[in-house]
Amino acid sequence: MMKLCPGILNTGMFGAVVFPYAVGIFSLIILKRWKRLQWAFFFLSTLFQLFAAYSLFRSGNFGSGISQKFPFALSPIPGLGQSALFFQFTGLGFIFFAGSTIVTLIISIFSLAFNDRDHATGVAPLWTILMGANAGIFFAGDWLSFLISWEVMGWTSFLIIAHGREDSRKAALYYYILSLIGSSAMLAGIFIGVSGSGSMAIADSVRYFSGLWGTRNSLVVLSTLFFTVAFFAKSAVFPFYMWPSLAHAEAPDDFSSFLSGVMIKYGVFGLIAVVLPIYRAGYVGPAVHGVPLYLAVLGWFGVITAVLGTLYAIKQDDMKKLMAYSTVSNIGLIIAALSMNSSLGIAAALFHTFNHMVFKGGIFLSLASVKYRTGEREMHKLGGMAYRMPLSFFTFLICIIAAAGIPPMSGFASKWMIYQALFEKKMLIMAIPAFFASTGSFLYLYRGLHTIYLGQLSNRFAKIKEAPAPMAFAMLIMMFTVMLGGFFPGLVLSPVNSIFTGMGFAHISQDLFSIQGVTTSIRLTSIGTIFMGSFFIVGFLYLIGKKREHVEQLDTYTSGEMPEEWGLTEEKYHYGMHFYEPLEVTIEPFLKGTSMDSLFRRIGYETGKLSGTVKRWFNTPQLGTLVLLIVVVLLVVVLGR
Amino acid sequence: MNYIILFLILPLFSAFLAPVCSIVRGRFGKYLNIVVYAAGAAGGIYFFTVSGFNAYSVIIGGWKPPYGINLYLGPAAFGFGILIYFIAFLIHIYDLQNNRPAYYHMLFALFVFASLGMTMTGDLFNLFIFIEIGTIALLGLSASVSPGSGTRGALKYFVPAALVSMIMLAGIALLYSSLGTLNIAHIARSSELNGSLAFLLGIGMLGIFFFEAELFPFNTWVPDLYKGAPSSIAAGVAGIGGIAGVVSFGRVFLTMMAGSDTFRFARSRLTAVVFIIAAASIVIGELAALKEEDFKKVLAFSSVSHMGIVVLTFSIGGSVALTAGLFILLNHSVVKPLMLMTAGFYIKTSGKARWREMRGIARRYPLTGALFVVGALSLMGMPLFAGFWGKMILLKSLFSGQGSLSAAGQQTFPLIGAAVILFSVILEGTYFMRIGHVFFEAPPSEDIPGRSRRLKISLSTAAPALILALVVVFFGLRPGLIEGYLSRAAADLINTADYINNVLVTLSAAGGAL
Amino acid sequence: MTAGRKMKRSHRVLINILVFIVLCVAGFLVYRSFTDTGEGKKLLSAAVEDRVSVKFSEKSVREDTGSQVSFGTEGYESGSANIVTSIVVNYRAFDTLLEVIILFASTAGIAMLMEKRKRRIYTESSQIVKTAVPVINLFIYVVGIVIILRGHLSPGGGFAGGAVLASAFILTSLAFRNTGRGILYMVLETLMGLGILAVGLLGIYYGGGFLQNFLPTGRVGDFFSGGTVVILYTLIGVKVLSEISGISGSFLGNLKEKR
Amino acid sequence: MIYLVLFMSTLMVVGGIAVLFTKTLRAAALITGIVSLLAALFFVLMRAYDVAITEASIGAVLSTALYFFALRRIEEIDYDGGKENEKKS
Amino acid sequence: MSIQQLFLYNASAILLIGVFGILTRRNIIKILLSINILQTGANLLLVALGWRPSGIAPIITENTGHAPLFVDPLPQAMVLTAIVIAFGTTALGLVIAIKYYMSHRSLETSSFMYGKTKSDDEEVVQ
Repeated sequence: MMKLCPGILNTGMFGAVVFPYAVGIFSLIILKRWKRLQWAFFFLSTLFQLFAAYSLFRSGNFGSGISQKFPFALSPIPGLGQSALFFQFTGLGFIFFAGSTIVTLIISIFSLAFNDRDHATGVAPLWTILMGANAGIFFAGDWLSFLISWEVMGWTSFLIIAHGREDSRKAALYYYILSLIGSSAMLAGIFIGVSGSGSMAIADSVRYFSGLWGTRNSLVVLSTLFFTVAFFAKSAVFPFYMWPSLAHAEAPDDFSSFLSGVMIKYGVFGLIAVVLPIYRAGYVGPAVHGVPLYLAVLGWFGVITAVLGTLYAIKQDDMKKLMAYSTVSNIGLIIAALSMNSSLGIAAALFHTFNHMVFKGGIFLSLASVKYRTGEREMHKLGGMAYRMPLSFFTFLICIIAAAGIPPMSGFASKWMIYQALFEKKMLIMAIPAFFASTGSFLYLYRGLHTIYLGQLSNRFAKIKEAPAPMAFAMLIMMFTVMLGGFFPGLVLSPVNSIFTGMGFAHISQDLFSIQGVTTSIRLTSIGTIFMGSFFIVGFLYLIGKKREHVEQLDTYTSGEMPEEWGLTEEKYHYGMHFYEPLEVTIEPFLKGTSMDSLFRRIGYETGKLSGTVKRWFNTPQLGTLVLLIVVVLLVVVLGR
Repeated sequence: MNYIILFLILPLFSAFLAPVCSIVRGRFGKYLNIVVYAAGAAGGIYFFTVSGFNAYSVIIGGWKPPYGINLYLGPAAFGFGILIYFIAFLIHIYDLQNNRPAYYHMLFALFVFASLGMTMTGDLFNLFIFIEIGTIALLGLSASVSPGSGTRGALKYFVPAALVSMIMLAGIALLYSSLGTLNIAHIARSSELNGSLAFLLGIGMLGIFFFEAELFPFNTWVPDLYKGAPSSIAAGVAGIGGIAGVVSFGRVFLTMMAGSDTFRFARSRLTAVVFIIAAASIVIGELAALKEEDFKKVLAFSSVSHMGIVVLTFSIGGSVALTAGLFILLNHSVVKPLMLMTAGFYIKTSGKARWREMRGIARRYPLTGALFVVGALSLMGMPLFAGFWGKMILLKSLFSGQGSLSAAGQQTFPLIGAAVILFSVILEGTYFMRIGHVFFEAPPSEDIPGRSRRLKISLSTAAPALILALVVVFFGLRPGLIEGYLSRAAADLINTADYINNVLVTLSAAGGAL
Repeated sequence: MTAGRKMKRSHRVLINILVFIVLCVAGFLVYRSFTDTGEGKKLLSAAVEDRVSVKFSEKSVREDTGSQVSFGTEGYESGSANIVTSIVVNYRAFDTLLEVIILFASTAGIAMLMEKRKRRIYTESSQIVKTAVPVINLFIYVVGIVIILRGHLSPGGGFAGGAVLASAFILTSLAFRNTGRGILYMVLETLMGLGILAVGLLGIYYGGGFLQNFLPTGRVGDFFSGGTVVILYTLIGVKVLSEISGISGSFLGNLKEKR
Repeated sequence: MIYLVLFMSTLMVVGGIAVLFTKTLRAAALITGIVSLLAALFFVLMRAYDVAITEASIGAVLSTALYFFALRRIEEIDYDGGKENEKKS
Repeated sequence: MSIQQLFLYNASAILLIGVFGILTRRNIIKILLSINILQTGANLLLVALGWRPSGIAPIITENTGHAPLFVDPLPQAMVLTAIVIAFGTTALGLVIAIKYYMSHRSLETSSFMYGKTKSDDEEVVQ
């Protein structure tokens, strides 16, 4: 295979980072007129990244990372030290890079057809640049390149989410302010580490922090707190769990699939790469069942996120918001797993991360194709799409089976591993809400399935067709990837196992078909075949059963009365209205109590008021009376010492 | 080599000639100015290379420094003088589109002259007169176009300027009476002042620099002047005046007060005052810009906070921090004229003053919109642009806690400064991204501002902003090219012993040449 | 119809009192810092003998003559008997150049900002004034020219003389309601400014610094002493005259041309 | 000598305060001129003859004259009744 | 007290009066007058700091003996400059005040508040 890829693909990490930048800037400047061509270039650069990933896979050994300096070093900054701007090849980064590249490639196939004349959004060049930043984040060997990629990712994604629509401004700003807060906190942590270790390399900072245990615990906890804030803000963990519901909903439909599949995982990567190693080697301090207290708190934050995400998702009516909240709850599970800081936990986190990339990408793709055809986002306006768009329906079905953690799809294995990881550390109290979250996911997923795809087809959409061929093809690939991950967990877990040597973890015992947990081991292929057999039986029963008859949507149990006379329109009368009303009523006060959203809005409001007050100071009629007062007060204060 | 004084007094020729020549030919003044600025930049580069990138002391009237007046052309004065000429050149090219009276060009030339003089003079009273020239020229310019807010801004500038300048004059008098000299190097060399007297004099003299550098309590004039003055003048204030204020501030504060033994008993207190004022102006500028509706006022507030960041590095001390400060100053004085040119064009096109009412204007003029976004990202310190490196170096030096002054009693300053700067990054990103998005978002109806009277972007409008944006991106991609020079300039400002030696011993003995 | 809200009287009084108190505190601080008995130099601790200006009154900046300058001797670095003049025009001539530029700038700003006045309320001045003013002016001219030309020997100089002459112009314009041609003033200013620059550059040309004296410094007390002092002071005088006349002209506001 | 100085300085201080608290602007301008004349006398006492001449001619006479001209202009604006304002905007 | 102290006290009193006027007056012309007084005080301070007891004017004449006690000439030169600067700034400030009165019909600093006059808020200065 290496014979096949030409030499340009052997530029390795550097090429994987810089090539998309170049292509993006090129298509931003040159191809302003031809939008379709921009999407083609986006696809090509992602393909190139995939090839680069393959060549890296062939060349690099996962254990000890190889490092690569920039071919043209930006002329050095004495203030920042010479050890700036190099790439480090780590197995962890590679796994994330490979997964994100595969998913993005599928999405880009989808986007090729999705961005036609009347759905076109000119975000392709920015997205291309973002892919470069994506690779840079995963390959960064020093803080400088990490920061550059991180910030570029931040503002490009802001511009994409906003993509020049007024109603998306609020969402994009919300997202961007949160990520600015995060990156500011991260800068603080980074420079504490850099000034301590004296070099810009990430590994040195980690080593420096983990060397401080026992002497300056508070400093370490403080700086890890800074990092955690940054990564939580990016991954929408508990205090920051609202932005996906806005950003995912308002972003372009194909991009929200990328947003929910790939971008929200950067925080997970950061936590595994930066925070967890600090808490392993020579940790001195309070611990819960062998888990450092700080990580236990992290895990609790993850669980709270999972529960809250589930509850919020249940009461959504907008389908993209619903899926956004389900993403939040999955991220919560991942955080809970990796905060165990054991090999099983991290394996579970990575496995679930990869699966979530795939199936959430697939879900959003099918939603995008529905919205592509119907143009509707509220679920109570849809219904019965399965009859018109069967392939989207099947994609959605497979993916939500995976998302709900039902065998044989991939989600089951990873969720099972997550529980195993929790059990391993005896975190039963933490496991219960996790169970609740993943069972609660049945509710909202079923709501999505039923309200969008099943049920009665409204007359407005009687004529619509299946999504165009490339979109269908992309969804098909997603579907098969989900199944593959479900039947053969080893495909993901063996690379994960092989990176553990580099990270200094113990291996987990698994093979291509089965996983060994702490309590039991499961053999997924057999489970899969059993479930498939039961599916076929059910399908057979469905075929031989009595066919149901089709009626109009309004022609139901109102026994001849005309609901319109009561002011019931077709939408109000839709079965998707207030799907879980009793449940919503029950959980409403709880959600009100725990809403971070209102808190943040309050903070913003107060800041606005403060700024108004400050601004008025500049118009003081008494020319600078205040000036002298302030200066003299300063004088007195300082002279008084 | 004595003709190096031409680097300073070139604008005087255009200032003297512009009114008379405009009798002959109406548009003569502006072309004359453009030629003079280009010649000044070229000559500056020439002299800088000839003097071997070293310090050079111009001795006026042939009287050696403690007695006569001398101009000290170190790396700081040279480099930033060239930058001043460059920015003035671009601003005038931008100004070609609208015809100004000849006096306007003359006053602008005088403003440039005063700014140059402030960066390079070595004599306190001389510095005072330069500041006065700049004040008067700026007053005339800012009130020249708008009868309403222009005169308001001019008045708000005028009265505090007179106050602080007179206080500075009194301070100079007291300093002269107690040390018997006016020369900065000579003052820095003489024996210690009494602590409280030194503190008083320090406050009295730093007041006018706080005023010039748009720092917190002294900056009621900033928003009104930016709004009321024509955009080119606002660009001049942001770029040229900012450079002049900060460099002369550094000369007086770092070289004369912080670095020398003369003010030793008051050094830590003066540093504390500078730090407090700088931090306060950062916070206040960002907060005020958050709610501001008027486009040019937003830019004014953001420049307040950026000058605060630059001066903060003075109070931190240490060559690395100062290098970062000068980097941020460079970025600011290149980007702010760029954004103000864009603002002027948009305001002219849309006929509106508030940024909310310019919705979607960047879709009509994508080039200027992209330039605005580049400027905003660079001001926020986003990577691939020049501002990023300044922010990085500054944060590193702050967290590593190094710095001569911070060692002198205030260890907490760097951390507070870092917190303030990170906070300012958040707010700045918020409002700049908001504005940029409003510019780029699709208007609800088809009434894009400027649809009615669609202006073509003339080359003279687009080219200067484009050049400035290219400078920003270039320094963002290859910062090392400028960083070495900036560290030299920082050393030039910080290193008092070398300054005294150059001015009083070697250069004056050699009659000016090095 | 004043814009903005009027402050209540009580507030105004309050602000006055507040500022007064603050100023008292400031004054007390200043006084304390002056009479502070710490170590280090204090106010007026540099006697006149140890200031740099001693070199000026001894005329021994270049080479140390050591002795005081006495009247009628020659061969000094700056020959003007009036030491203030020698400082203003010779030792610190650059300050003077800048100061002339300040007047220039304010003249330009005023001419740019001030419009022609719409309506002029004046009564034709009486015959007595019209006859008296030229006589007075003649006297003023003489005085001013003498002040300018003897600036290096006796008190006075370019600024004072120029101001005196300008007052004559103002008298004329008030009496005859005619402030002359602004363009004339402008050309005068320009020429004088260029002249000053030219003198300065000639100093460089004759192998010195900018604004360096290149003429022989005669005997102290002679008219032809002090080298370029007379030339510079004459230029400055005319420049100040034209500038102040221009300023007052544009205040009186019936200049013919305006740029 | 010292009594003369005391007397003049009291005069100056009183004049300065009077400038601030007089109602009519013309009187204030006039008093300012007087104050700077007193300052010129002070300069004479301090053996600064050049300064005294300059202060007397520029500070005392010309500045006061400028104030009177300016006040005249402002009154004329009221007479004109806002024509220039409309012309501007 | 010595005469020099008296000079200094006088000068600083005038300075403080000027500052007080700048900070409390609400009429622009009054503020300009206070600025003038402030400048006069600064000049007085300068010359008073250069004064020496029984010093003579720094002019060499026949009857200045061989070792004359000149008062310090340098502050006088500086004051010469400062007076002219004061004149220029005063004139410019007056012109700006006139223009302000043209557009606002008011010399009160309370008219500096924004938001009260819509004309200034809306005014477009490109």
